[in-house]
Amino acid sequence: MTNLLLLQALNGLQFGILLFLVAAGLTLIFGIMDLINLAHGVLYMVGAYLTATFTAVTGDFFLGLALALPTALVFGIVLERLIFSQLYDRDHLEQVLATFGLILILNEGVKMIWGAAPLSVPVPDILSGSVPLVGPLRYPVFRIIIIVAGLLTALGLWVLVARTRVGMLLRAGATNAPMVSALGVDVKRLFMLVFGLGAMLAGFAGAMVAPILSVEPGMGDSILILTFVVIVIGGVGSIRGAFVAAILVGVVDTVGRTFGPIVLRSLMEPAAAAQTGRTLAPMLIYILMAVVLFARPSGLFPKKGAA
Amino acid sequence: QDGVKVGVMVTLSGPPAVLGEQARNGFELAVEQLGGQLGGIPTEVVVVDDELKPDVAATKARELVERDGANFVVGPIFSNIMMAIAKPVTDAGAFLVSPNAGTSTFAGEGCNPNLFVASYQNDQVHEVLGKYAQDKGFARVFLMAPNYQAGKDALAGFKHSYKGEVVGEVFVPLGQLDFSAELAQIAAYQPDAIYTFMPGGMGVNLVKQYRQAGLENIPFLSAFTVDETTLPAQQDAAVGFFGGANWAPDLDNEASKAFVKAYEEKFGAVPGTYAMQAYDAAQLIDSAIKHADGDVSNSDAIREGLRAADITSLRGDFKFGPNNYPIQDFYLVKVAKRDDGKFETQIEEKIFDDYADNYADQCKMAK
Amino acid sequence: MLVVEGLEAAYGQSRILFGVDLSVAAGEVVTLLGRNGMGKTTTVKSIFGLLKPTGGRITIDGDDVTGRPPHIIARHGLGLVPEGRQIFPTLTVEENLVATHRNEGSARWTLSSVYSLFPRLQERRRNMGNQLSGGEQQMLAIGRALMTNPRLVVLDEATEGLAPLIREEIWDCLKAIKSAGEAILVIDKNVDALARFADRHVVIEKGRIAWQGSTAELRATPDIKDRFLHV
Amino acid sequence: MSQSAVSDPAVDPAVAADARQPRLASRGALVAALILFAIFAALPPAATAAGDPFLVVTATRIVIYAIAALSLDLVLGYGAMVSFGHAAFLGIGAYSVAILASLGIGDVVLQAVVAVAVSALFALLTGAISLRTKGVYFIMITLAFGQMAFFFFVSLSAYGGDDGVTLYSRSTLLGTSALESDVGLYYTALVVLVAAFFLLRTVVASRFGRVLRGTRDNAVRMQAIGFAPFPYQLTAYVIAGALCGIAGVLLANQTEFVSPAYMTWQRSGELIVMVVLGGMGTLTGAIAGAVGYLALENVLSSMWEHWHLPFGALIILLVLYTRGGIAGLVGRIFGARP
Amino acid sequence: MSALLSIRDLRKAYGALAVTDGISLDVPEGELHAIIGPNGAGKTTLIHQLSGSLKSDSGSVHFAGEDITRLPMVARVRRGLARSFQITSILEGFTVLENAATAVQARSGSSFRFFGPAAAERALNDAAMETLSRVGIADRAHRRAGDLSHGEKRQLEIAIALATGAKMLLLDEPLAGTGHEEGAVLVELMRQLKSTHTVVLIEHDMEAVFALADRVSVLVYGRLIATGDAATVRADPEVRAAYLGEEA
Ligand SMILES: Nc1ncnc2c1ncn2[C@@H]1O[C@H](COP(=O)(O)OP(=O)(O)OP(=O)(O)O)[C@@H](O)[C@H]1O
Ligand SMILES: Nc1ncnc2c1ncn2[C@@H]1O[C@H](COP(=O)(O)OP(=O)(O)OP(=O)(O)O)[C@@H](O)[C@H]1O
Ligand SMILES: [Mg+2]
Ligand SMILES: [Mg+2]
Repeated sequence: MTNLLLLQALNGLQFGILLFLVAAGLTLIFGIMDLINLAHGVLYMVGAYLTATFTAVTGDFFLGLALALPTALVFGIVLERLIFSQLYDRDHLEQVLATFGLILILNEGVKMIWGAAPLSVPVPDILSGSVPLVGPLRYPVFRIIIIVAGLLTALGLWVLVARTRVGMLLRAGATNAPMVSALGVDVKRLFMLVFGLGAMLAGFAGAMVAPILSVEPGMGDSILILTFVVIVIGGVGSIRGAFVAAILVGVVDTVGRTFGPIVLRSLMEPAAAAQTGRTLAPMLIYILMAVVLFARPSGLFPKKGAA
Repeated sequence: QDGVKVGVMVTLSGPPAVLGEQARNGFELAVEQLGGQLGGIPTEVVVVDDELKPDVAATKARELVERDGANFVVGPIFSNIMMAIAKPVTDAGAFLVSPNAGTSTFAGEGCNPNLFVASYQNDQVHEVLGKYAQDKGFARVFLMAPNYQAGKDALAGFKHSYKGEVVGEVFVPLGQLDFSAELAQIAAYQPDAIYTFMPGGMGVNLVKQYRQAGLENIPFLSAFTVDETTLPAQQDAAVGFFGGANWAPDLDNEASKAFVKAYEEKFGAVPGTYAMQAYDAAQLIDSAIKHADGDVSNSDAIREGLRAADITSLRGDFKFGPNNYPIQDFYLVKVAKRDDGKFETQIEEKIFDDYADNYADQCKMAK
Repeated sequence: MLVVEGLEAAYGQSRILFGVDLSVAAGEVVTLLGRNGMGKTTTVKSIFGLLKPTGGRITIDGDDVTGRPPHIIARHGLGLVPEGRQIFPTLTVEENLVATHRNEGSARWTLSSVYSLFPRLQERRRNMGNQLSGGEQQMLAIGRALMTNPRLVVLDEATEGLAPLIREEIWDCLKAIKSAGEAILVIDKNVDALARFADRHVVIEKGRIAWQGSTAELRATPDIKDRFLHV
Repeated sequence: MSQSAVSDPAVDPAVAADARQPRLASRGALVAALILFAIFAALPPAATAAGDPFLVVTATRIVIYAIAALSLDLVLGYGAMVSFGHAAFLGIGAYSVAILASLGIGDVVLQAVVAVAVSALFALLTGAISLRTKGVYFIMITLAFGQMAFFFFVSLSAYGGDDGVTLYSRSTLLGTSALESDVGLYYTALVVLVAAFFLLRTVVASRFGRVLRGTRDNAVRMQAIGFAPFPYQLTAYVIAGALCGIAGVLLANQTEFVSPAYMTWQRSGELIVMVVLGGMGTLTGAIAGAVGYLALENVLSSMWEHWHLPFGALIILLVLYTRGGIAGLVGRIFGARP
Repeated sequence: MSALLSIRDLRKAYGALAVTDGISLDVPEGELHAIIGPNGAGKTTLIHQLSGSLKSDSGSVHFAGEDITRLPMVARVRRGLARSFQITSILEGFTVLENAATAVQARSGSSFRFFGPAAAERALNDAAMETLSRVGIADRAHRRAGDLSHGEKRQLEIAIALATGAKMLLLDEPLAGTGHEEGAVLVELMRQLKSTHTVVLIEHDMEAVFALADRVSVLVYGRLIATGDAATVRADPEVRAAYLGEEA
């Protein structure tokens, strides 16, 4: 029982890091550049599809990944030039509208190109299989890889944003782009590249989950909300916040889902407990978000200096 | 009015689109093989996407029958859409022939003379595996389904014919991605088998992760979790997993073999039950119109014709019960990799013979 | 080095500038005077490409930069201290300074030299931009512009909200900049203080140049002030 | 991205151009609305004449969503409160019909009263909590409450859970069966729409509305002159919720079916899209948005299986090449004329 | 005589930094009290604390005999204590007139009125127009406030504070950013205000300060180092060293 609890905590942690991995690109584009990009989910989907295709072609997951990433980067940059570059100085809701349109297009496009049936990305042989844990419990190797990837992404992002001049210029440009350019920095180019990077991160997430999740049209829509939940709970603009929030969501969801019923059963008779459990389980993360925002209206790590 | 108009309303957007496409393809294939005609009269088929939004579906359904004057509506895939369109379609005097959805709502007291289900009653498929688990003597079974109506019905259906111990009964949020938590529980319980109803993408996620978690030694019984629409994504991960169905591509009868061959040639994919049932739906309409000598305006004749179900169903024995739900055979199916590298479900053993659903007797069909 | 000819500008339909001519030679200090709402800031915005001119021509060291994006113009050696500070609220004081630091090599202005000009900024180096007092923000805006090591500094009401002492320091600093051979275009209401070291003065009235001349001429014709500045 | 005085990207030529522009704009909006209403009113006879009476059914759906969008525009457009859980009220309204009907209370007036009461209460509670937050945080916390409502009804097995419930007949209107006929239902919805429009129009122009708009513009300043935003914003939120509840009542009657699908976050998103598409903070825009969105969806989806493609493209083009949505576009076309 | 505003040992610290460090001050009815001091001395912070936009760590503020230390900003305004902002804060989307009218509305009757267009309320508009002309931007009445020039915005800033009808005004650098003519208008305005209002004025424009102030307090590093009439303060060597320099 207790080591099951531990395992579930571990699972929660793992799920949280997975969430962060998916949210990473958005922390950059939404958190730092302050662009509400609903299309993040579809970029993630495109990444998964690209990986699926290239893996199928090359017959090797890593080759597929290596090809998918630059493609996603270019794709992101093209989108930035065509659409997003004109959205930075727009009202948040106009960004919502435009990126909503993009969702429709990309979801449909993917369906036209790859068909509606879900695709398969086999786990690379070296990473397949699982390592033994306590008792009969085992842990899939690929999950460990995902955890590592998530941690590295988190670290990289944090350094980029908090420790480099690019990071400073990004934060400055997000609040007052004209002023930054008046001081001699080509904000347009900077934003273009960073947006590309964000798109690539989204694609990377898509690639990493492809072997464990179903690659299908619209796969990005449901995860989209989760990523926004994570970023908002953490405090918009804070990489650290997003990371902590992701873990929090992961753990609360996993542990709450599995042990909530048990707790409830100790409070009320089984039938009612089961019923309440069923009702509450899907609400968990939303309740969590509501509680956090009620206690801390600007998330766990409010952006310093935000006007 | 000469000629017949059929509206095919299935889900063509979002992840479940693949189911809708199979049904549409199956139906169109049938019409094509019948020489572009149903019941030997000019036939117009209108395909409509219900977008999986009940209110959209309701409006579009009315549009089909009231504006476009469709005599038949073939659809839908999902139960909640069925709930929304049954009334508008039948109220308008048209016939609703379901290629998949088979809610209990219209099987019992709610049965409706203009509503025919060409697939099955939802519970039946789950009962198949319940029965199998029972016969096989699995003492301890772990149950898992999404947390919504169909999920609850599924587990209820399984327990209807399984009397052993249920070690765990888990409802996961709809659209769940990561099953680590549930898999850990399963690993901890070490049941004799698990039974799950995990449609669409969730099924793909579960099967892949189940295999990766190294649980394949625990028998995987399921419904709508491993079928021809998800296998392309699950592939080897699903091989050896069990499902329940009223048909499988390898069913040994001429009509079926020909259908599978034709379908694969035309659409380059292995047909699943969705396609098969839509194909039969087309046959039913065809026979009904013939029965009414091509007079689609003669509802009573059409109704008789449908009831008679005078067709060679792809699944062999097929007839309608008093509630216009089918009476048919059900099989345990198992995922296998074919020599040509494609994946399909294959019949393992027959579980029910000429099986009717449990609601039929409550149906007092208003003539 | 900067030459503006027949500059016209507008916000949407409302025209603000009607053919402004003005020039700043290397090492020269020019003031831009005029009452509120006469077009001083608009002129500055247009020079920096923050507002696309609707007419006229702007050249820096001979090359035409009319309608070029701001960063190109800035890289021609222009540094801006904008009206209303415009410091970056989500950056610390220090980040505000280094983010757009340029010409590190031959750097005349470095973090340390700016800090020695405004010790107060050093005390507050970890504060976020919006956690500064009005005056401190003003100092930061000036320091930020200097950090780009410009050859022409443009100050739009740069002493607004500064304490007298600091104001004096700013004037001294500008003198120093001038003697270092760098040019200055300054908008400020402390005409008398400016007169102490400015070479030429340009008075703008309703979007047109109403008068320009040397400091001597300005002193010689006191009614200028009454007519255009109401001092 | 926040505006900055350096380049004033926000400055809309049309606005800067003319002092009395705002008032002009609102007059233009009124005219546009009246034209829309006239077209709506003339539709049923026209449709019958054109031999396509079914148009009325589609139009009813549009009118109902127009009401919902209108209610959202009050908070979103005038209060800068972007509610991402607005569809919850649609659902609450619809379920009040279903549940009351199952209890034998079949009159739409009673149902509407209950719908308004429950919606208002829900808005009061969730609004009071949500209003602690601002901007994106408000968007997300309202989403959270919307989702809770959604999952609550999903788990409501007594009413079919997510399968929903079929209504066996439409509601009566003060005992009459006026709503049974599509045209009857249509005109009822239209009357509600028109009434709602003029109600909200006066509200936003009133003292209350001014405070709301002022707070949207600069909350700190409003406090510094003596207005605490909270009560005003909360009131607006409640009004919007209640009105959207009525839309839900009508929706249930139109589809004769009720399910949680009416309150998904996607649905809330669509409502936002409608408002922004039409042009926020103009009321008329919200109506235009609903019309544009649904009509387009209706036409395109019947034309091509991959209709989402052109649909999405159109939306993007509209954002990129017009400011302020359809309303902005129209405004510019006519505003350009001397 | 009882002071209209009396401050006792008021403190505010950001971490280790004590920004206002035990300030005590009495401002009698009808006085124009100027507070001067170096940049970052804590003047604006003090205004924030008095107006209620910033919670004080300790100390008390009494207004018209009532302890308002814990009252929110809104309540203080309603009691007649209004402020202007050093960093311009206006309703950019409103017209200049509406900016002022909104402030007037705040003090005249309930704003929970849902019917009748506010823009058509003569009473509000007239009162608003009157304040606008007092600060000298009546001719901009129908402009969008966001489109004003910097100096014009500064003038509007004062107009709004004035329009609230408060009997005491906290003005944070009203002259900053205004040109000579406009500055002169405002100085004249404040001279008139002395008869009707009690004013706390923060300024770096010494000409204005010494021309207007009944009394002047000097704030340095969060402490009041001197309070007295213009002449004495001006003469105070400490003040010169810390703040004035050669000027004035
Ligand atoms: N963003 C804007 N949109 C429309 N009109 C504007 C805008 N900014 C300024 N104006 C108008 O343009 C004219 C000139 O403005 P500008 O800021 O250049 O004046 P200025 O000389 O800098 O005055 P100040 O000394 O107050 O800064 C003013 O009448 C102002 O109302
Ligand atoms: N949020 C904050 N966190 C930390 N320090 C702050 C914060 N806000 C202000 N300060 C510091 O408090 C000090 C006082 O600020 P204040 O605005 O009161 O100065 P002031 O007297 O108004 O100066 P000025 O004349 O330049 O306006 C400044 O040194 C500033 O750096
Ligand atoms: Mg200016
Ligand atoms: Mg200050």
